[in-house]
Amino acid sequence: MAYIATHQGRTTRVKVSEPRPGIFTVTLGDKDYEVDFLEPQPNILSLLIGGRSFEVDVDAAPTSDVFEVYIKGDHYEVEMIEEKKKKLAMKMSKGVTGRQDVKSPMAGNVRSVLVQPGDRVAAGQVLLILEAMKMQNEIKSAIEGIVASVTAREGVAVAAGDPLCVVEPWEPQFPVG
Amino acid sequence: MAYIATHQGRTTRVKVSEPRPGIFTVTLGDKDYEVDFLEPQPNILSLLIGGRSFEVDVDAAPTSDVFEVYIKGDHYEVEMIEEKKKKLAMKMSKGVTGRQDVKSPMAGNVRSVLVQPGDRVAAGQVLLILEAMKMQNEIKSAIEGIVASVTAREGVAVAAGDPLCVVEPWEPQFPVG
Amino acid sequence: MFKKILIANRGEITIRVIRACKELGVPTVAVFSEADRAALHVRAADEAYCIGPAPSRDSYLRYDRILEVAKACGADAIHPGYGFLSENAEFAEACAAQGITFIGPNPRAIRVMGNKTTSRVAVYEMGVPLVPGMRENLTSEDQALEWADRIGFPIMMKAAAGGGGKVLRMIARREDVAAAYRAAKSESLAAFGDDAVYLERYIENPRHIEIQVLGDKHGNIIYCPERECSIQRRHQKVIEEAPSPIVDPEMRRQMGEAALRAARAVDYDSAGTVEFIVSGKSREFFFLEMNTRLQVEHPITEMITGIDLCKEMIRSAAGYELPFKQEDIQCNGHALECRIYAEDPDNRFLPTPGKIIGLRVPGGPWVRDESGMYEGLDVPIHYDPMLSKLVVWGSTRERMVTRMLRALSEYAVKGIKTTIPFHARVLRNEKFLAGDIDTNFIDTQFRPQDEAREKPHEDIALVAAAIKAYRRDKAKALGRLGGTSEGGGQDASAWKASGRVRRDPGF
Amino acid sequence: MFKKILIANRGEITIRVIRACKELGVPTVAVFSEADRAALHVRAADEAYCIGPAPSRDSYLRYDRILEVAKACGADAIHPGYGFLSENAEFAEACAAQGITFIGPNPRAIRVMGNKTTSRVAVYEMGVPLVPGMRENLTSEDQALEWADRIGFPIMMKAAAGGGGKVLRMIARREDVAAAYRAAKSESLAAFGDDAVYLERYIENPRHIEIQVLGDKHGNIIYCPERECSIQRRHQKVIEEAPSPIVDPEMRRQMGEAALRAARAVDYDSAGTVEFIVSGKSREFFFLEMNTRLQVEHPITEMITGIDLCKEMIRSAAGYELPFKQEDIQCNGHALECRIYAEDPDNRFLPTPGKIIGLRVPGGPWVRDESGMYEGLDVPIHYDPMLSKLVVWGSTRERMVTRMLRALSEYAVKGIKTTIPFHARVLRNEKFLAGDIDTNFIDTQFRPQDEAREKPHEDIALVAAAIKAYRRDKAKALGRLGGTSEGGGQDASAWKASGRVRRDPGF
Repeated sequence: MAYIATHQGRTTRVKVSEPRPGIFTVTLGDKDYEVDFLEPQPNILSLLIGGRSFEVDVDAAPTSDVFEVYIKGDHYEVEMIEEKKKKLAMKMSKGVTGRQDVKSPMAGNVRSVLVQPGDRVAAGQVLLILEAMKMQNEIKSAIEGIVASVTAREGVAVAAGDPLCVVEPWEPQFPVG
Repeated sequence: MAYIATHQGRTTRVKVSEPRPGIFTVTLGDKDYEVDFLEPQPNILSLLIGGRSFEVDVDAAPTSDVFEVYIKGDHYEVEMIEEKKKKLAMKMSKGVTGRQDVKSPMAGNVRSVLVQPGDRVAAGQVLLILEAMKMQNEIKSAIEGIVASVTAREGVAVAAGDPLCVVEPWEPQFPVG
Repeated sequence: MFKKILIANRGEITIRVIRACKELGVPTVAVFSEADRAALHVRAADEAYCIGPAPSRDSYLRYDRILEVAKACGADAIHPGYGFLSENAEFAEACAAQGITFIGPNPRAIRVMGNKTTSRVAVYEMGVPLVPGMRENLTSEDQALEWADRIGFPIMMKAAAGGGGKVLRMIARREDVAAAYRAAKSESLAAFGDDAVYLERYIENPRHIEIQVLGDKHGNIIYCPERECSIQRRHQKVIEEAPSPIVDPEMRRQMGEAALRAARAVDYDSAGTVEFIVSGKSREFFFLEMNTRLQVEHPITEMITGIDLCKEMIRSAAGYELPFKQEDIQCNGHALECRIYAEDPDNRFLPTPGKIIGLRVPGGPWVRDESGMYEGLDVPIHYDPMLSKLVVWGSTRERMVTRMLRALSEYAVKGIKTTIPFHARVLRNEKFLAGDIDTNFIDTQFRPQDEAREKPHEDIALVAAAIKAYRRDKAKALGRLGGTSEGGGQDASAWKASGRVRRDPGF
Repeated sequence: MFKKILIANRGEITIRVIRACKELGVPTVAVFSEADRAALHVRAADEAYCIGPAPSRDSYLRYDRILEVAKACGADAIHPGYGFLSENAEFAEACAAQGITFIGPNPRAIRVMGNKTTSRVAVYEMGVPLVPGMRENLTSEDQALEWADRIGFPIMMKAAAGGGGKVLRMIARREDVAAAYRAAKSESLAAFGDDAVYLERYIENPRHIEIQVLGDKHGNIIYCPERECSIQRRHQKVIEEAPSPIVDPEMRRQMGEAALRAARAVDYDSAGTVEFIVSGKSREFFFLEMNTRLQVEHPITEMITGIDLCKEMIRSAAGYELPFKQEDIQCNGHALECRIYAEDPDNRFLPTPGKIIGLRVPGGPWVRDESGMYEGLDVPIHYDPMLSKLVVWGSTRERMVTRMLRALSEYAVKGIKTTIPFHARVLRNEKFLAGDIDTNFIDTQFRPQDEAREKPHEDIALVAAAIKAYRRDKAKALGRLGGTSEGGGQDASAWKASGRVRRDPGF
């Protein structure tokens, strides 16, 4: 099977086969790996690659293409999409807008909301402050733009992933308002 | 719901109800326990009973009535059968014979078989020797009787629970042979 | 000894105290907020009682409820741990009023040391050095020059307003004093609406070094070899070691004796810590404050002295005399502590509450894990993000460091990000290895946001993910899999909540 | 230092050596049998190679294959661990022939000490005491009397046949010698078809006490404070402590010097142990044998001396000099080791191979877990049943014991029975607490088969099982559950394989 792997923005074509049970051949770009594979505990993998031994943790939600990988303390977030699926997705993503849905990165309480719909914001400008684990965390805008809507309310708890506000990109060629 | 619990040969009538979510009332014989129950990890229970805190491990195969319980290092094997089921089972067990199916208590290799079908054996007599983890383990007869059949073969590996041989009880009132 | 001890705290320190009590044969009582029913300390104690809703002010700070529980269950002593009620003199007095022993120092010690002004006055009278500086504000350029000469260069010009004296500028030479005075006044006026400024010694390469003391109710008190706690983020300790790489036996003795004088100023009669700021350049040390409790980092002192501080603190509260004298205190080898926080070190140490879906803890020689974690724990958002402390001992500093690196490599926490990989990076830093650290170490050596930093095993990560994906897709194709029955499948969704923080555009 | 070390072993000792190598910065190579692909040591090493089928003789004892692997992967040293090839002089020589360093003593030391006769001769010449007795057989009653006087009472009359000298009778008084001689001869003839008998001193309350030595390749050698290993079942150690409750500093010095003389007899140049049998009554000690390897119980010596024996053994093999002298060796506090075996202590210590379906390991102060276990491990039937070693340190013997009890209470291994609860019972035994132990301790203090012994929390066990059953039955009634999807459901069937041993009638 062939996959397109994405890690830190770089994509790699990956081919996988299992010539013998427990022995996998994985090709990353033009590099081949023969892997003696075992999963002694769920989501804990023991890989032997040319004698080198790696203990690797790999977790993924059942319907997700994102794999959370740990090796020797470091964390890698790898997207692994079947090649044919990826091509389809690429085609569909042509018309995507630059609109930014700002979501809560963690569970917490909204301490203060610093912007209103219609506000123009700079990249890096603080949009709101979230309180979690006794700390105040500034949620900043990744882009220059206009606040389209604000969902967060001061004093209200949010879960990780909850929408906080939406920032539309600032496109100077079409003056706003 | 009502159960019949069996532990080390003693049976106790047990009633269980859940008056509020997470709060259970358990009656053992004539003693009542109100239990604040939580299962923070699968099969690891946190019980608060009148303020006393117990961390209890309880494992059971999904279709088994035998619960393997650990509390503070000690192991309890508790059979917990619904009362109505138990009554049925009692009725059916009336005609049970004293026949003893000797099963392998562990995985290992059969080192030597010391009896043949037809042999008369005393209680405590060694039937065969099993080798596991570099040790030789004598498998003894629990009863006085006659060896009815021998399944184990010397030099052959067995899994835990495999039948080794069968001993029929010796009933002197009906002379054999 | 006490009949029963209630621990008015949560998390790893509660586990630590419960362990000490178990070893002393004393039954323990835990209290918990509604958010902590599933916490490990509830399971570890002999008894456990709910004391209120999740926010600390409604539970762990409600000492009326805690005292009620103690009375009701027959506890005759309360250990406050650290944080929460541990430095609350009123609580200590309320315990005493109920006939319950507060496991900590006398209330006056808590009160005097809990206040910046009274503590400085108290220890100054005992001859403990304070950072040289003015106790009032400057009134003129001439006075600034006069004080600058008295304090000695380099000096800091600080604003009286703005809390704790915000540093306006460092002055290295006498000829710059006058100009700095004028500039600082107008800056302060602009920033705080108040132009009052004063002078204090500028501490070069400031290091945080502290002395553990231990007293009993019979007037005995000893000090232990120092701990160095200069590795900090947001002014909070992250890594501590004992002894300090820059303290020699003579300096140890001087600091220890200064700490004893500070402690004696308040008849100190329990475990406590005297914190000093030390110039990395001149190795002069100055009193910062005294913490009147057992501290997070107490284990490293335990490892080099062999003293069970937690147990001795309880014994001392129960009226026992210390079982050793100053001359018995050892300084044996080196110990290191790494605090494992639920924080993302590659993303400004932002908290990462969520569910721990996998956990493997290190073991083997001279490795000590002090943890409140378990697989399946949902780390609540309401409290401090510290999950555990990893402590190692080594016969030399080098062995201590290599051992910690080994232990960190065995520590796996899955489901939320932690500071584990960050610690390994600190321990490979050349300045750290040379002992050349100060309280600005993390800020100067590491980028606050460094999610795309090079990681050594990207290829293996891709290989592993590819095989995992392949096996899943094959299994799906064979119809062997439903939606959620794969091992770890359900739990992995916890990643949505925490692991994938950085995919969101708001950051 | 070595470029790469191969560890020719499995289980916890391999993990121990890998940890030491990691801390030394040396890459490691594991070897494994086909039964051990899933073992922890395979995951922990930097490289791992399969060397053959499950039986040891086809894998871990195949030193030709192990040497092939070492050559192929560029390992320049091999650590044999304990057991397997660790005391095989031929293997040590084969390593040398291939230019690979065997991490252990010189081959002559292995060979001389590996033989009962040559080792006794070698150490006797160095003045190390042996159990007083005859080296030949008795020829007459008169000779029996003469030897009895020379050896001193009480004496043992032993049969020359029957392997290792089977004890026929103990003789306390001179007037019983003649009659005993006649009776023993006829008994021996009846039992072994050979009437040869001889005399040896009877050791009252025999205790097993041993001395760790550590030598380098420069002629330096030191001894450490003793370990007491008298708690045994089937002549194998179960619990060890250091120092011994009956050894004082003078006896320690005498035993240590005797051990050094024994070691010097063979130019000992690595880590090794000289074992003595000690009379609990007279405290006389006599040489038993010398083990020319690192022993299972080495951690307790590490805890009281601060010496990393495993690391020093590797450094010494690499040609480094010992970094300390005899006068630097400490004896600091007390350490205890409990061996966690896959055995049922309530059923004659029968092995309990099977799958570990749940695992929680103890933590906190001065607790050290040396383990080869993980949740999900299928403990194979082919090898030694030791799963891990739990080690604690305490400043006093009492604190050591209470700490171990606390640690044992935190240790949970589910799916197979282990010796964990048994250790707790030993540690509460009054004779153990008094230090009044000998090698017969377990046999005299515990019933070999005691499955129905009283356990303190039967009511709670019933309550827990009842709620678990109720929730399962309710869930089934609501149709929420399939056959196997409940947490732990599938794994729990492992109980069939091991946990329910005693329900079978054959036992």
